[in-house]
Amino acid sequence: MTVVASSQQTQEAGSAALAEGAGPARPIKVVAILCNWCSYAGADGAGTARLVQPYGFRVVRVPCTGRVDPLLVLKAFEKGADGVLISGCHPGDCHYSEGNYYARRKFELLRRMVPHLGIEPERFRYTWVSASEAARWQEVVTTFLAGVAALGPREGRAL
Amino acid sequence: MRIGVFICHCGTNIAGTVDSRGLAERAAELKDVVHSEDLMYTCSEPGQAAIQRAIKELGLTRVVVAACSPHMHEVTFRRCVEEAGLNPWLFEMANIREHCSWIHTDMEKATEKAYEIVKMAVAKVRVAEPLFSEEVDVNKDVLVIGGGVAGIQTALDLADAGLKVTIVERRSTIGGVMAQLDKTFPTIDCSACILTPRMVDAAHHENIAIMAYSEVDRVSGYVGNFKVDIRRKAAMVDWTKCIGCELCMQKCPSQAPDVFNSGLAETKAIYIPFPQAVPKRAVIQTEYCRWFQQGKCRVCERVCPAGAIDYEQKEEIVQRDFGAIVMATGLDVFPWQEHYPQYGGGQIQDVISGLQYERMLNASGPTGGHVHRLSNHEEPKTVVFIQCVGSRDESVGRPYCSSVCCMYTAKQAILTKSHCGMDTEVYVFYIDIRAAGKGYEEFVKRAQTEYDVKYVRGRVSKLYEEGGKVMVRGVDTLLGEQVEVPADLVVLASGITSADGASSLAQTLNISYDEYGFYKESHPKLRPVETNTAGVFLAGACQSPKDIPTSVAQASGTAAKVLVLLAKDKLKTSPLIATVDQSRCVSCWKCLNVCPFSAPEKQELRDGSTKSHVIETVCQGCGICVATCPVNCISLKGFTTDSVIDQIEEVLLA
Amino acid sequence: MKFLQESDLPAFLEHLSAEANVIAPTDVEGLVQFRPWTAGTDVELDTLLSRQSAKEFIFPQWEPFLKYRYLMVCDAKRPGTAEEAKLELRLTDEGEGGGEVVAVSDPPAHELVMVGAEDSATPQVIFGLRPCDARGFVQMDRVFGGYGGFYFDPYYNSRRSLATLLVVTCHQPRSTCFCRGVGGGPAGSEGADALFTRIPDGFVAKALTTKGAKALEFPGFVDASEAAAHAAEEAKAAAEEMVSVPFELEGLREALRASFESVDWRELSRRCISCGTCTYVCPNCYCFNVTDEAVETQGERLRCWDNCFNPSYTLEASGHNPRDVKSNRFRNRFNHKFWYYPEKYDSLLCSGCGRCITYCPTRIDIREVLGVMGSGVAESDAAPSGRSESAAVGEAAVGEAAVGEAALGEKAAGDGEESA
Amino acid sequence: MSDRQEIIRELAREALAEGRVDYFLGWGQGYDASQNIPVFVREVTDVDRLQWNPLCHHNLTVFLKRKMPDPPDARIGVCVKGCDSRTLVALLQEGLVDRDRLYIVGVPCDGVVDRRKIDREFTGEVIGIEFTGDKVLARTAQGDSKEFDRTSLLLDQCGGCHYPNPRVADDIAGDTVPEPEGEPQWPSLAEFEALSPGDKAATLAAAFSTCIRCFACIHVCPVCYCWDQCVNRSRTPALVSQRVEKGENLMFQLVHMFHVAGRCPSCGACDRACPVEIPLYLLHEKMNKELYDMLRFEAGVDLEGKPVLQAFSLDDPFGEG
Repeated sequence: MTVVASSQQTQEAGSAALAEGAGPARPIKVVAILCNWCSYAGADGAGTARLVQPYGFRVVRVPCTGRVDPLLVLKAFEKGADGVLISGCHPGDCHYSEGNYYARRKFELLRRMVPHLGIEPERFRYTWVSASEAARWQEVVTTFLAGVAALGPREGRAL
Repeated sequence: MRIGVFICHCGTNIAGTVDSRGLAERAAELKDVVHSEDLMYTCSEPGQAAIQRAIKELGLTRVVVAACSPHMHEVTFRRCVEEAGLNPWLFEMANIREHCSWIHTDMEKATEKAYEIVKMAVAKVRVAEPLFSEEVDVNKDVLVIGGGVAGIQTALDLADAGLKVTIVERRSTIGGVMAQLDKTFPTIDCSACILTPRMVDAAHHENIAIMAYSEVDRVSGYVGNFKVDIRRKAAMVDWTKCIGCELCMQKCPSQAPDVFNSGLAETKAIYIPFPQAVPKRAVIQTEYCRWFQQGKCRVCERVCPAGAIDYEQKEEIVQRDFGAIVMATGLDVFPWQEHYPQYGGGQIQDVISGLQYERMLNASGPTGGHVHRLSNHEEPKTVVFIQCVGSRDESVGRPYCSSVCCMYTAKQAILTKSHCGMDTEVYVFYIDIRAAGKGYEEFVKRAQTEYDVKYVRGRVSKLYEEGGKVMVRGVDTLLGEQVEVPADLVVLASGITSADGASSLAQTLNISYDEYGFYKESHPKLRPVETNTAGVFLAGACQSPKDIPTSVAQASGTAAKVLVLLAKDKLKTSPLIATVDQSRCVSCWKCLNVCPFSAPEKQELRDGSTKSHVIETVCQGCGICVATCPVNCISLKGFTTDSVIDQIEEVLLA
Repeated sequence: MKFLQESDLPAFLEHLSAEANVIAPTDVEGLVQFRPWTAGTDVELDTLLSRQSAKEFIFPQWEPFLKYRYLMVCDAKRPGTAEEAKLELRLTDEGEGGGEVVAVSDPPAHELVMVGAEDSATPQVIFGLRPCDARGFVQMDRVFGGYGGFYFDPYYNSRRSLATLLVVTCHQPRSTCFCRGVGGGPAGSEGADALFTRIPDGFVAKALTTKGAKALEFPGFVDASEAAAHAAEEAKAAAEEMVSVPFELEGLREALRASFESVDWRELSRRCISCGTCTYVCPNCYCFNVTDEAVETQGERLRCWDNCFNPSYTLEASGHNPRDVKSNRFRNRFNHKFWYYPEKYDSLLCSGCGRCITYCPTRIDIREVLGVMGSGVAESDAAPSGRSESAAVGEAAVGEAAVGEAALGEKAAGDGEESA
Repeated sequence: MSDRQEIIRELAREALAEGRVDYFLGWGQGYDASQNIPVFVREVTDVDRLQWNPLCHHNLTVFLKRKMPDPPDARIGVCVKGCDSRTLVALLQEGLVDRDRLYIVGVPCDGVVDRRKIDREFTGEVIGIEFTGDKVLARTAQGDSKEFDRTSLLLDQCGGCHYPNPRVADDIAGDTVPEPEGEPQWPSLAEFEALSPGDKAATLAAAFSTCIRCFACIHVCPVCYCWDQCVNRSRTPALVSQRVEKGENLMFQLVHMFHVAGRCPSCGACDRACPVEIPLYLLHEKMNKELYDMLRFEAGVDLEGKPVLQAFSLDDPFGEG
């Protein structure tokens, strides 16, 4: 294995972002993949309740977290996502009864691999938000984006 | 490709924070977008008319509406574009209200975000394909698993509506737990008197077939077309000949525990559970039969006037097809002996369960309705009831309320007085009284006032024998002091647990169940009698503890839902399902391993190869197989991997 | 005959960089590869052979050669019926802009934007090639260069014509070298614009072409002394001695023809794992695949390296593959190099570098293969599929057009891979 | 060592003579005495080509997977080391090989020598390697030679090996070797794991920029079986581009990694097959380390097991509530 020192660029971008807090060079882009039955509805609920949320995330709706191949998440990073957030039904509440159980194993493995690929752990999170947990969705998306914003846009990446 | 984009103001709900007009102008510049306009209320009649006009006049081939959540109006708009001659699946919704205008305040940023949300929707609709529903024939026969009061009720309702119903009951008679009960609360009318006529109705109904002493082994197929293997257990008696005269039962020399009387008495190795059994047919319990154990006897064979005894009888598998399946597998009594050593763990003779007491109270029960202590057969002077044994008790892993104990305890307390006289001391130790039901609260009040039943609020910590009594030590939390009652008889309000084997049956049917083995409804509020497996329904206590009225009510509700399903001759399936590109399938069968609904099957092709094939009508469209297939040759219609990647691409385009 | 001090090499390369990209073998953590040279990087010449030849700088592993986007999309209620299919033609502007929409009767199904060949071509000087690598280019030139009136490839040739090959003769041939067995040698000059030979204190260099002469117009070069020239000749001769001739070329082509159906192909290919290592490290292999990559409805057509061990090699759009089992694909590599290609171009398609032997995960040895197959007619083979391959002879040169069509068709149809 | 070789030859001889197998698959010498290759023996007279020594690194089970047996229904005798046997178990778990057609000879293993470690010790070309006891003597074409301790040359993964003995076999070639106690270790990961995110990214970027997409890593992998349908070759979905660039190359390998997740016993074949020496173990070992940490799961250790990502448990000990 050849250890290569990280580019100056990376450190500067990182520290700059940290210095300015949530004011990085370009706005961060976070992909949020939500299951149709729980989390998407939960996000709807947050909207209905007018719960203010950060701007930097875009929602992709899928039927179930069980449908999300970890490779899709990696593809999002490869295409330049600054963060990826996945949310589904709480274990046991899956509309398809088992989808999120499979997802839980895959994403836990992914969560542990992401930092290994040189991507800060704060840039990936999987969680569960039910249709009734509007406030929880607001909390989840706000804290996640704060974490990503603190790191700033991704630079000098392998993936 | 000609895409039309329609941006909704939703009054000020969207336009208040998002510049809908400006958005419409920018959307017009998007690739393949040939028309873009903003509308005040897109879902309104004029709004929909505008969409349909644009489709017809401008020849739009795909439509995007940027408005509220698809959960709100997707169906509305799909219908709208379909009426205008477009395939409904060439429509996409951009949620710029719940996911944008309502959660943001800065007009400029919100508008920018809304624009990207629209871009994503356009990207998705651009790669969308026309989708079509399948239509399949429906088999109108119904299988009801379990012949308790819920199963009987569903079966009768469906049969009266003209459907052919088969009841499969694993015991040798239908009737379930209700048949074991003496009286019912709050009316104190005789349980058997209500139930047995319904049992007979079921037996004689031209549309109902009862398969008693049988179990469901295998279920394949899908809603409208289930194939079921039913295992007819070997009764060692030819039921086509048996006339239920009970002669064999009288002459049989071998004793066996009497399950129907919950162990209070003994019955014979060959037996009929109770006089009103339906069907009234004898069964040999081979494990207790002298002939089967020691190879001599054959008394029953000699005495049987019908020559029905058949020691060679084998169990048989019967295959039947059904369009729908109703789970009515009922309940079991919580096995308190294993979990409550502090209550003697079953070693103290005069500590019995509520169901045993029911049998004792019953005129046709083992004691002929005479209440007595099991230790010395004397009539008890002091009877103590302890509630929540195996209910609302984390320590035994049963946090839930069994919902019937409060009421049947009150009933049994009252009956105790009428059986043993008003001078009998009756105590009830309780946590709370749960009497939410028509006439329930009044009933409990009567027990306390008219019958002078002493209700003590508190848990009993210990039962032990002393001087021929059962000492009941507990605490009265209202007085805040220790109490100790020397009792002659202690009745535990043992709670309700799921029927033995419920979870393995659930796996056979591919329905989900909770940690206690109760079956899971599709939605606790809105789909309480459906399961997540299309065509499988729930009735009675198999879903959660229920009393008789609730079970019967739900049973009829379930019947109605089954009728709704089977009223149609053909079923339309959702087009949002997985499909296999068999030319790329490598036959690794991972999809079969992970599908919760057994939708994928092995299919032999003409070239002799075997590839995966998804049964359209079984697939629920979750996409677990899609995320599992290593070659990605399974795609989920409406949510293809490329459409997801394209949306992500749109988000990340600088 | 010129002479360059070893110490002047960096200055020489610096001089060359003024007008061209300089490519030279460099050592990154023990992995020696040809990489763009920049001042300060050491040129690694002690290692005889780089991991791959410098092939990729003339014939890159992948390159786009056209952009396209679909305009005809069938959006019928029932897809596929003509009157319901909506056709349109868009003005060709690459921007997001919608452009003007005109419905026409018979529009093209897609618009194409060719990627000009010259776009990707810049002057290059490749220094430190071994004679076998240089010969590799000569052999590829025949395929892409319109030799004998066959296909002329603008992309390859635009780069090739702007490339100068400065060859350094071999000092220490490996046991796997067999250049002499295929008509070359450790000091061969075929394809070289200038030939360098290392002697203790520097290089003796000889320009062989005008390009080479131009390259050597560097003040650092002085006329080589008698001694230096002599030392160089000795070094060459010594190297020559070290290279063996492992198999007999005489009659090899006939022998391969005779043993086409031989069961030996199955035996020899058993330990092959069907990867493409041998062909990707080979200085001569040139098979490529044409594939379309689209985002939504527009994309690029890429040409990428392919190899005859790839299970989808020569897979036809119909789904049929004339080389449907491993042994057939395996056979193709050797037959192509020593039978099909020679038949067409009067030369071999192997310059004997031996990389395929050293880097094969299971060390399949081309010398052994040709030894066995060249040894005469072997017993004929029943299974597996013994379909004749003659139709596929020279497939690489004739395949592109057909493949191009197929690629578009395929994309519309969903998925598939074609090989040229 | 050599007695194991004798037993292997004897077992092969019997199996072929009795016609129990169509061919016998073992290890043998390559084009020189420093090279080891898979050997397919069809005739009793050829069994002496079979070898056993610390160079026998090939995981021969790759020749059992789909499309490899020739003819497809061939009855095959095969030698497996401990790690090889785990890939075989993984294949059997998924029904991807037919046990009835296999005659499995298990070879207890004392560790395999890393050929690259030897090459790094010389400037010349290594053409001969001999083993005497725990000593290894290597010599080059140029005439230099050096002696090493075998243990100093072992593959890194052999250090963490917990299963030196075969998990499944019909016959065992000689006595089994002692199995290490305690938790599995992944020493080779420590250095990389200690890096900062930026350095990790830079290191991977450099490593994967050299990938040439030859598919050696994938085709040499015994539990990879998609062949021409591999999603890495496919255009739909557009998961991996044919553009050979560092990001896409890493994606290419991540596809492999996730597809063997829960099935990969880290036999290291991919790592050894890579012609441009990309440290693939960094990904695959890490994946297995994490799966072990998550679920105490190790692939291919028991025939009844199930690939861990094709299953779940209601109470998996992770994930937010």
